[in-house]
Amino acid sequence: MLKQCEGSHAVAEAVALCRPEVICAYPISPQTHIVEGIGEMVKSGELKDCEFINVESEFAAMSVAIGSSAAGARTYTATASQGLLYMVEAVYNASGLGLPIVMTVANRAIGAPINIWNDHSDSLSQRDCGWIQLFAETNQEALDLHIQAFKLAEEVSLPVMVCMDGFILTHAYERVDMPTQEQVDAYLPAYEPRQVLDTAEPVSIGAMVGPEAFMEVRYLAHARQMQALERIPQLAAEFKSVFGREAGGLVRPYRCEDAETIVIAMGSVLGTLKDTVDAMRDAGQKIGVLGITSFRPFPLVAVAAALKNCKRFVVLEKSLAVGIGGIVATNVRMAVTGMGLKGYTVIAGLGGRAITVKSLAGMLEKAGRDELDLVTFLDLDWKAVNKQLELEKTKRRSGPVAEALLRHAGIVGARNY
Amino acid sequence: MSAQQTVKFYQTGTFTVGNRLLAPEERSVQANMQRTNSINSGHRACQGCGEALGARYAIDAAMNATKRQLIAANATGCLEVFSTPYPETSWQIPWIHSLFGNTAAVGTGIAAAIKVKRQKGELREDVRVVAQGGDGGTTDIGFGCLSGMFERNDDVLYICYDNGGYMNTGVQRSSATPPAARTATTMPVGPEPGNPFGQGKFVPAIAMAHEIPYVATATVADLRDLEAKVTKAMGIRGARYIHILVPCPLGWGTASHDTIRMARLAKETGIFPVFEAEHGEIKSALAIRRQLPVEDYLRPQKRYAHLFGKKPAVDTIARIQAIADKNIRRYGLLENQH
Amino acid sequence: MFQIRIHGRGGQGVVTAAEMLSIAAFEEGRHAQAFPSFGSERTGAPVVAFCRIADKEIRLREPIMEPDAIIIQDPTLLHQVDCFAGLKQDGYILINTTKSFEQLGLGDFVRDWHPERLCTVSATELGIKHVGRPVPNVPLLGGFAAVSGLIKLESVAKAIEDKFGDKSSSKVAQGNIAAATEAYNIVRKEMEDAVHA
Amino acid sequence: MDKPFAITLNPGSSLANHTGSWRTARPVYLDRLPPCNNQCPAGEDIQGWLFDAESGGYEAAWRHLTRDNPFAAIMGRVCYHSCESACNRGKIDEAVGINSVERFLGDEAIKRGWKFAAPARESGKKVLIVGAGPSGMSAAYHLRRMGHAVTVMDAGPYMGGMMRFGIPKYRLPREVLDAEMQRIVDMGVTVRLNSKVDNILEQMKSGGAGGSFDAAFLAVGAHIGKRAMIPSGDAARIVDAISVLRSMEGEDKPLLGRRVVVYGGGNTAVDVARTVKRMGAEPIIVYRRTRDKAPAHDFEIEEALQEGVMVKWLSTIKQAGDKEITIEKMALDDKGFPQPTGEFETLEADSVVLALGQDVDLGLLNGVPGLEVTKDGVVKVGTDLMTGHPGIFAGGDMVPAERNVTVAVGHGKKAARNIDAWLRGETYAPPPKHEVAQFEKLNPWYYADAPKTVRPMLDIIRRQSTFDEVQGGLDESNALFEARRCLSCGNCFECDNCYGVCPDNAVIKLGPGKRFQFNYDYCKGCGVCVAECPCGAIRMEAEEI
Repeated sequence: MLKQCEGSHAVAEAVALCRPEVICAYPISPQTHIVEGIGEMVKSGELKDCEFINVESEFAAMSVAIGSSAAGARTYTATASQGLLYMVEAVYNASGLGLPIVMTVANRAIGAPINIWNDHSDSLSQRDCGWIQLFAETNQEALDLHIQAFKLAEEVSLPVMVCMDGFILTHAYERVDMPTQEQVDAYLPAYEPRQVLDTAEPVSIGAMVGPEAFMEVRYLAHARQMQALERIPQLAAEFKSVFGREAGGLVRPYRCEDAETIVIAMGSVLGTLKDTVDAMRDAGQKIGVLGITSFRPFPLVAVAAALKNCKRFVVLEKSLAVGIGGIVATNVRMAVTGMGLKGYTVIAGLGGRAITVKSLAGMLEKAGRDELDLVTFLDLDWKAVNKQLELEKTKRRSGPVAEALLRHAGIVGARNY
Repeated sequence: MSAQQTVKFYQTGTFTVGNRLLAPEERSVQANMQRTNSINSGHRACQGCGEALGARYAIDAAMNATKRQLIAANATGCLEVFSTPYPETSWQIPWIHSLFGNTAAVGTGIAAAIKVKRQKGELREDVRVVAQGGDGGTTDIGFGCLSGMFERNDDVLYICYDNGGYMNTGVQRSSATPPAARTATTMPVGPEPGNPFGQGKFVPAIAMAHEIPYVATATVADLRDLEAKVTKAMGIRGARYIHILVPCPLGWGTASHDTIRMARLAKETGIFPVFEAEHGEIKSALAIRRQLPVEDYLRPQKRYAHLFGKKPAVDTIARIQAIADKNIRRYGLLENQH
Repeated sequence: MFQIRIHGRGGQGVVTAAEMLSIAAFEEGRHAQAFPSFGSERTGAPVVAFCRIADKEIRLREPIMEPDAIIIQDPTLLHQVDCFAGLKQDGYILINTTKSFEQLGLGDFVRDWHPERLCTVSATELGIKHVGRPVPNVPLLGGFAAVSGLIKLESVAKAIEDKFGDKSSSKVAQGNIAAATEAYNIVRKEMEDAVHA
Repeated sequence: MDKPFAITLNPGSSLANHTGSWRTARPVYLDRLPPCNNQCPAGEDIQGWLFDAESGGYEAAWRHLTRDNPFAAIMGRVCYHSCESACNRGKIDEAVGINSVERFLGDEAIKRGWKFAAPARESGKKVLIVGAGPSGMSAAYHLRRMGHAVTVMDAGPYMGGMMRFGIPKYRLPREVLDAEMQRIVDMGVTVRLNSKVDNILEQMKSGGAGGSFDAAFLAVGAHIGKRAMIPSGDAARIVDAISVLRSMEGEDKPLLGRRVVVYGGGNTAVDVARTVKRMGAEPIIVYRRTRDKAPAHDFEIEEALQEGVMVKWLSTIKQAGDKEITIEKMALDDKGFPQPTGEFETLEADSVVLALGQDVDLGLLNGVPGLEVTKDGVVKVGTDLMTGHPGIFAGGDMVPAERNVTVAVGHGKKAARNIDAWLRGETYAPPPKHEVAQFEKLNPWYYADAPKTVRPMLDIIRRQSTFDEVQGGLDESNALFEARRCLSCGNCFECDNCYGVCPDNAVIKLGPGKRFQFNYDYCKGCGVCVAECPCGAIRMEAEEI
């Protein structure tokens, strides 16, 4: 059924359709509307046979999720930013134990300086934690990916993060096609755990593993992600057969066939990019977009295949590997090893900085002329940065950077709209 | 009246593990030939480990009380390390180890799962949950999750095996380390040797402040009392907390055969008050049977050896005695003596 | 694609207004995208929300920098924020005020614009009158339906029911619909007056 | 369950890890000798029968007790229970009232009519026992149980010997004595009373129905009162204590007058004084040393004093006259010996009873080859209680030993075991004694606080005027309580402590009555079981290198 609603609400409803049994919630912007929505459904009785637990921290949220998942319950939680970092130890534990928890990450920057707006620093900081990470381009896809995520997680016995851009998607009202319970039930079977805490068949879960077997355990985690790499496209295909629309998969090329320049990105910025590319195509430029839906496992082969005919690629990413540049870019470069392509890393949209068509077009045109720096910071206020660097050179106690920049930019508190 | 039943048997009363003259239903769980041995032989605990003993006492009792419908979550620490090194586990019950600081929350999750499964009719048995950890995993790193589990009144019995320090990592100080005790991070040097006075926390009292249905303390020296408390706790719904003193021969510097004796001395000196509370109110205390000065408790422990050098630290011992005296007053440990 | 930017203060239902606008457009079978300025602003602070309406899927996620229409829920903002930044020439402006554009000091700014696209309505009063609370957002939507002609008043009513129908009694929804309707009529009148002036 | 590799493990799989290899010392179960058993002259397994009694198995307890001593009811009255002095419980609160429980069991046996079984098999050997006192009847009992044909001959008219003629009724009611004697007769022991044996060798030859006796046990006791040279007038009435006590059993009660001086400080002196008190006289004990030096048991002196018996300590009789005696005050020297002071005093006295000890009538041994007599006038015996003459054994008061009923009963058992072996041409080798379970080996924490039960005492008026039994017995609940006060020193009583306290579950419980076993596959040798064994029945032993 088509409806116009907030992204968070769409996700909440989709999660409810997946018949979750335990949901742990700790509030953090911009994830709050999702768990609020589910909480209300549980409390009103709309979502039956589900425990909704208001925990005291994200660490507890993931820990409760570990307990309930190990006890055989389909378990869901959501977080973002600092919250994800606060639960990191448990995040690694959940994947190490192979517990198929599904978690929404409403992507948001990480402080300091504290910043509640969107970028991908949070989930990308967890790229090696063993979780599967799927990125949604639209609210429709966010909704659909959650349904796929439960199925994928439970099949391969690994936890899945569904990443959606904080505010940009979570707080955006747009049209979604909400599936029926029958459709979801047809697609998603009941959870049958690989291991479970059962008094009839007691096991010890979470043994201490020494050097004699630890490598093997880690390899098996990797092998399971490799299995997921195979399953993700299949699950997307199965999804299409039940729901009648495209969602998920590993990568999504757009106008890449004859493209000389391909810009690669994840999440909601793909929409803006597509508009930009359409305009540039209209102006005669051979340019395409490659969206990466599955960041973990990383689809090396699919990315390489999509880029095989281009001349250059630009990775536009909302994260910064401080000291080297891009995170996604590094992964993409591994995919195209030996293909002789020119590659550019563009860091954009950090901490909610708007990514505009105008800036994108300018940057891509430069890229098309191979005039782009290898690592580019889109719309960076060089004046402010240089001034601060100058100040630091001359003055030992130069004061807090963020505040200095704000002062310099003449921005105090509110934004200038 | 304590949780412990007074058994009229004059040879050994209620003090021994078993008692061939008691009716079978009045005997301790540990006396039973069919006890579950929830944590079985072959574990790698030190000789005379109080925690291994306390864990079997408590979990066997909980197994008995729940008709073997029990799942345990276990914090990182000695108990976890010595019981489940790959490829062997000593646990005979469904058991999970997640992290050091999240055990109470894992327990909450299991309890939530069970509740839903029972609602849905997928689970017939009334499966109950125990979460357990050492003092480090409970009073320090796991304290946030513990407090959360308490305030939500989740249906979990949390058991803390308190040996007064981080023994697993080589005897460092925890917030349960007693004053003056030597640990690797509170060495007996400087003007105030050992762990400083005026620090630390007594989590049973904090648990009581959450007004949870049941809080109790126990030691491995009073098996029947311990079993009675675990049994009582398993008969109650909601958050429950039992704090068990488990001497550590390694960390305390005591002989391996003195484990139970040390626990007994802790109780008989008043250093460790044994009591139970319901909804934030103290309901009973296990009376001191033969009161002893704290010195009797301190002297056999190498962690207090600096108090008994050439020139005994009389003042420090007196300060520790004052702590015991305060416990005795606060919990009425000399009232209702037999 | 038609882009609307709504200015107001925290607590005035700015974000809700954008969302309802998108619902109204959705009700007419169009694609719509509403989103807030993603701030952590508290009650009273200046707030912005956006709405795009189009006949095909909206992929663009950038903030609306060149709106086709501006709704100003609180005229006191005019002195604090550049509310009209990027507004297209001959764009639509709807202000919650009892004053005229001239009285607000905007006479020069809109001197050559289509006068029927420049409307004011005392939405706060309408809110008090029909809903009992000084919330201007819904009456302004009614006014916007009138001034823009982009959406029908009935669609606004449907959006109102969608937002308020479930939660509170339909009395709230009915009050809001009445307020929106009155604002719609006031603006229609204003537009006619402007054209005939 | 398709379990994930390594992180998820099968339950209890740690059994593959044999932690017993960590051990440098191992716990071992053992039985130590309880101090009570060690102390008992009759060799009773006191802890053993208390164990049975603790569970209310009184008949089992009585049968356990009578394996060593057939006279539970008698012992429960007249034994001086030195076991209780040795009892470790005395170091906690008060000794277990072993004697009172023994009496309860003995009385219970009489009340319920419990009998001894006749031997399953007859040995075909014949043993003559001379003397139907405690030693002789004890030997008769044991020998009979071993299947031998036993004939007891006694010069007196009743069975019991000194138990009848030396112990007043108020301490040992005669129906109790008779019952326990008769029970032995009922086993098939022939008792010939009023049959003095004048010559043992002849008597053995003459045999009886089945030919000569194969062995003999002499237990004639010591019945001849020692005399002291006291200057006295013709009219002075001086008798010996044994005669007085013996005459109490006959029709003719002794005529001693109102003021009776009893000379001596032993139990017999006290018995006589308390006896004559009950006959209405005014006894006064004269003893040359102090109360604490007196050989009589202090509790008997105390009871006598309570009953109104007078005592002159540190006094000797210098002269006895018709109606009065002269005594001299004594003083103890540095070594504790009494020395005359030259101070004299006159006491009114209708008679003087000498209670200075007894001698043995050794007439029946005249002409027995190899037999030797000590300078004290008793028969020399080996550790096997055999006299210098093969096949003739002796015990009780007539051999060098402490003279009391319990010792005599013990001799009877010991003699029986040796005679039995001798009859088979063997030497009896007693099993090696276990080490004594000292108090230090126990962990007394585990014993509940339970003070000793006080036995009821007869009221003082009746004690002064009747021969009713002074000390009452325990009722069942009291007896059970008292039995359960036993610490079971050195002997596992299945308290399950070791089973419970082992941090490694390395103790196997074998089930009721079967005790426990260590599982050395897992025992790490921490020693907690040893430290927490209440009764000291486990010991650590170093592992062999």
